[in-house]
Amino acid sequence: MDAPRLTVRQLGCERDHRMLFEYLDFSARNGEIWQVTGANGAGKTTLLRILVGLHGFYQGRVEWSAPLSPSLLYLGHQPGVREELTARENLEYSRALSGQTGDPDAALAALDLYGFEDVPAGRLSAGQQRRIALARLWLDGKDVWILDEPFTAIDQHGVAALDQRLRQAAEQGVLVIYTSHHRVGDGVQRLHLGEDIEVAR
Amino acid sequence: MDAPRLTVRQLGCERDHRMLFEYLDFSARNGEIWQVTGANGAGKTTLLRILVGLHGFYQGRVEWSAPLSPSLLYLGHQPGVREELTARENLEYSRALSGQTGDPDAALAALDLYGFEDVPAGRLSAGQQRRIALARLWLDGKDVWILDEPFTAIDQHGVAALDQRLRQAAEQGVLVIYTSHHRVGDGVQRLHLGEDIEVAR
Amino acid sequence: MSAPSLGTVWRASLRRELTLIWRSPADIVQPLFFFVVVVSLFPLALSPKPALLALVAPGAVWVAALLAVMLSLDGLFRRDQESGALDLLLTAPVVSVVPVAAKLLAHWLLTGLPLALIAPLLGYMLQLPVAVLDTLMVSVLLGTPTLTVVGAIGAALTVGLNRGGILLAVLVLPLYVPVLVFGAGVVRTALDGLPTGGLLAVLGAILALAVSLGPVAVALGLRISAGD
Amino acid sequence: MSAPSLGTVWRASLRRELTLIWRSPADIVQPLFFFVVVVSLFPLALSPKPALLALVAPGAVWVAALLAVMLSLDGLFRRDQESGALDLLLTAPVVSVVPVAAKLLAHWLLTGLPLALIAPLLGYMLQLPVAVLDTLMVSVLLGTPTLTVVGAIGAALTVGLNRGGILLAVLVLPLYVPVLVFGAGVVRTALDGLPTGGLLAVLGAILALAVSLGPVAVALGLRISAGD
Amino acid sequence: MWKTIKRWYHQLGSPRYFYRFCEAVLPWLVPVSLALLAVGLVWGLVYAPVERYQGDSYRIIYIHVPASSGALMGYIAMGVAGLVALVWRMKMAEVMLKALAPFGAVLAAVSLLTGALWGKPTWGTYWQWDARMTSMLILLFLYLGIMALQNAIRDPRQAARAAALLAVVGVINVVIVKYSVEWLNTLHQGATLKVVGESSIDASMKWPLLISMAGLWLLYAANVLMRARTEVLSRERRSGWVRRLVRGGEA
Ligand code: HEM
Ligand SMILES: Nc1ncnc2c1ncn2[C@@H]1O[C@H](COP(=O)(O)OP(=O)(O)OP(=O)(O)O)[C@@H](O)[C@H]1O
Ligand SMILES: Nc1ncnc2c1ncn2[C@@H]1O[C@H](COP(=O)(O)OP(=O)(O)OP(=O)(O)O)[C@@H](O)[C@H]1O
Ligand SMILES: [Mg+2]
Ligand SMILES: [Mg+2]
Repeated sequence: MDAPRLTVRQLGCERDHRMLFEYLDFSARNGEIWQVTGANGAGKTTLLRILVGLHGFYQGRVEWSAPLSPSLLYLGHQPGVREELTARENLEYSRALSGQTGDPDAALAALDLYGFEDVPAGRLSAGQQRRIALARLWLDGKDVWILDEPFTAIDQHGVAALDQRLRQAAEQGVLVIYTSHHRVGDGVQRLHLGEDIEVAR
Repeated sequence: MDAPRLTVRQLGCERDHRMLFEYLDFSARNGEIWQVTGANGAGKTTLLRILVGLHGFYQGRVEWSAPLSPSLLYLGHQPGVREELTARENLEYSRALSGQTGDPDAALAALDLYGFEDVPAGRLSAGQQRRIALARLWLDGKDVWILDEPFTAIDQHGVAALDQRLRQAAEQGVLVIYTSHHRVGDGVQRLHLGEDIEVAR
Repeated sequence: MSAPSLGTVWRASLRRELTLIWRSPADIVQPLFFFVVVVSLFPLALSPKPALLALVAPGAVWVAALLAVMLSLDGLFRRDQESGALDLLLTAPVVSVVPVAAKLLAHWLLTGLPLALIAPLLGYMLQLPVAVLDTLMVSVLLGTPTLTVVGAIGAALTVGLNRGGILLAVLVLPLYVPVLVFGAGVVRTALDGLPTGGLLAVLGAILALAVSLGPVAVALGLRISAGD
Repeated sequence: MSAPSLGTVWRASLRRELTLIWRSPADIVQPLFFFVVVVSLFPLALSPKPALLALVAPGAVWVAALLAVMLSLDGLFRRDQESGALDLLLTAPVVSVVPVAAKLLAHWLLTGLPLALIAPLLGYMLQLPVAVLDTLMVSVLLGTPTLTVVGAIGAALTVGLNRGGILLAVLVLPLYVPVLVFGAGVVRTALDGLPTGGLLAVLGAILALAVSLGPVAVALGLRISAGD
Repeated sequence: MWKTIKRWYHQLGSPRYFYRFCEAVLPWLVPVSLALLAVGLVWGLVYAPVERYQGDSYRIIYIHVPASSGALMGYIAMGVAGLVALVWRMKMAEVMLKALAPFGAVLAAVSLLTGALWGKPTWGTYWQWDARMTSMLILLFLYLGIMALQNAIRDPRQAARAAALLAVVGVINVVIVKYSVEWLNTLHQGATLKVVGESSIDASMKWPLLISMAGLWLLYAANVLMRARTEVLSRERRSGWVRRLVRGGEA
């Protein structure tokens, strides 16, 4: 087996005088899918932000086997979609900024946004806005995907498509790390933050 | 059976060029519990705001058998709790403003906030902040309760206590109308907005 | 069922508003600080020649006070709206004018009043003769409540829109003109050694009008913003 | 894996920023309107004597321009931050200075530049002699980019804090002093009929400093605000 | 020499070592600074000779000059700490930055106040838009801005880094401000200041001035160390050494 792409050692983070997590240890390889779980406020978002380098106040070590930023596809809690821009403009900007390749229109079509390409995002529903952001997953050129709550606001049909896309990407050697309150699927590694209480939803 | 406290006739509401609901008809009596359900963006919050008189742009009729405002206990989507004030200060202000009676400290204690009365709300967790707002339900003097998502951010134990409190109030003649994505319980009337699709969570 | 007495609501509201501002002292200090900074910009932008400064001083102090009040109002209802406390206020079984008036009074006490108190110092720094400093203070004292009330109408109407302060500015500044004209006019008249009673009376009349009708307009503005 | 070329990012960013501002024209119109309103407050607050006005004009125009730029900056990064687009920018595989610089350029083109273009008109209204109007315009033209860049540092540091514009003002106004002093100084010097070349050169030097180091500081400020 | 500096840098960069350093230094730094200040002030305010042109009012110099220079030095130190914090991500620099601001702001205010009081008898007015006064006023504004920013940000580390950036930008600004107001707003009353020009000051006036200056600076240093110590304890409260300390052990 090849060396881990990501190695986390003794990771701890404090916010607002509260220790979110401490002594976190794990390593993840290309081709794996990881789901981060935990109650509201457990620190899932914070952990992802530490991994991508947006949050710098932590103890312990986070090591990527190769520079992260050229490989990274990060989707934050907020989808990063500006309401004034159309679906295509939004996607083309993020594509240029991150240096991805592939056809934006095809990606939008894959997310059922065919026909909505030129509508300002502000006039789309919340779910459709998130789909614009998710369309980046249908572009090429990134092999570490870090996704914060990718399934939020997406309907059942969309959830299935997205799940399938993640598995397909992992097969092609992408390391996928995402947070979600959904049930953890087969073949997905689980990283739980906080006490291990099953929370009813 | 006595006359309905609330009569809604042919109610329709349009927002953002989209008809949220149309030809809504129902009437509710004191002692009843109503749960409003529907997908995100279906218009639940909007409906409650119409009922309490905060949203005035609608068609149709909303009639209360007696003036609403002296009887009304309204809890919006946001809990109405200011972070700078302590739990007790928050509760005492809303008590004075709405003219409720009863002992604030006892109400806070009923919500497991004993010992947190003098902590600024900003230093409490999201769930605890919502509990401060919910404490108003343990004060007296109001017989129409309109609650927007009262169960959000509340843990299982709290949900049970709150559910029991709502039933107890209904027995004492309170009309309770609330929105929630939770399962509709026994003896609760359901008002569904939008198409009737079961959404997985 | 139960409705509270106006007195109870007034007292509870006033206590709450004062506590709120008191708990985040930055809200008091920052407008004051802004006022001082903007006034100090003038001698830097004009020349520091005392004779010229004294001529400009009434206008400079007044424009700065006006901007300070306006900017401080931007957040007047914002946090109440975001936290949902505004809906509480609008659905309460008392006319919302009472808690709104308490809010305005608290805001003026902790921002407008300090501005008035520090105005003479700034006037002095701008080389105003000591003899007119009291007129300056009185004019600011009479003018700031009007600024607060009128600006609050704008703040109420823009509370749901997160556009930053500039939309508020565009709405409110034109409405501030009368206060500015009379406020600065009083000080200029005093500088010329003429009697200021008449002008102060006009400022007082505007104040009375604003204080009596303003809170109603603010409450109405809040209702409109809530969606009614 | 794949990283884009700087040129691609620069072009894509600039196009996006211009489109964004273009789609909400209020963002262009409001600072301009604010500028005009504040300048027009001065003749009301001072006396409308032409001689006095002309003396005050350089300072008035400059103070108003400064406030207009500052207020317009309050929202510079806010919507990008709220929508999460800022995180996208900060995690992109290019130095974030490039998209940040594009943002600053777009902002200046659509707010600072219009201010400079309209400044002579306002100067004329304030009774400035026609001969110095071009100097006024050049000074505003040279000064506003610095105001944009320096103010953007403050906006970057306060982007996550919903305190309204007044905190930004408190941070940024003291930093604006040099631009104000030289900017208004140039016009005063021209009014006195003295040569302005030296002062304009200083203004240009400050501009060069701001433009070369500023975007780096802004990008750093954004990183800090994001939590790094 | 370079090695020693490097060792100090690394040792003081460690919170625990820094704490021990404070514990060792503060017990004598505070009394020494107060004593120096007392000697300097009493000597200057009571025993030093009366000045020829200004009479007794010149004695304000013994407060004014130490305070003014302290405020300037404090801001420059903040800029240096800010640069270190930003470039080398040194935690202790962040702590120092935060600790430097409050007393510096007080000194700037004292400088303005004493300057104003002094201005009345000498220039006939409390306030002039003289270059020095103006730049000190702006310095005070910059101090207050940094404190306001630190206050507004909840996370202490984030607050410190934000303040660091602002301080660095501010130092560049102070330099330009000083230059710019001197160039354009030259109202400076050179004559009065020349009374105590470089060498013309009498030894009997110079020594008390130097002593009170040293006293005030040391007092500033002590204040900074005290604030920094508290901040270090609060930041490191989860670490083993602070827990041991709280239980009454050794750091
Ligand atoms: C509020 C007004 C004033 C401010 C802000 C102010 C500020 C300063 C500053 C920043 C320094 C430099 C300290 C240093 O370089 O270490 C200084 C020094 C000094 N000031 Fe003031 N000053 C003010 C008023 C006055 C007045 C009215 C006088 C007396 C006429 C005066 C006399 C001096 C003298 C004699 C020195 C030391 C000489 C030197 O180091 O150049 N100052 N002041
Ligand atoms: N901007 C912030 N400033 C200070 N503390 C914060 C901030 N954001 C979050 N926190 C703190 O960090 C904790 C973890 O937040 P985080 O967003 O990582 O939780 P999460 O696990 O993603 O929760 P959720 O399931 O709601 O998305 C919160 O409980 C809060 O106390
Ligand atoms: N402030 C607003 N301005 C304009 N339109 C709005 C506003 N708020 C909501 N809407 C529109 O009204 C619709 C219904 O919103 P509402 O908040 O009533 O939904 P909801 O059923 O309460 O959803 P949720 O389950 O998310 O609480 C939204 O889809 C949106 O299009
Ligand atoms: Mg999260
Ligand atoms: Mg809702």
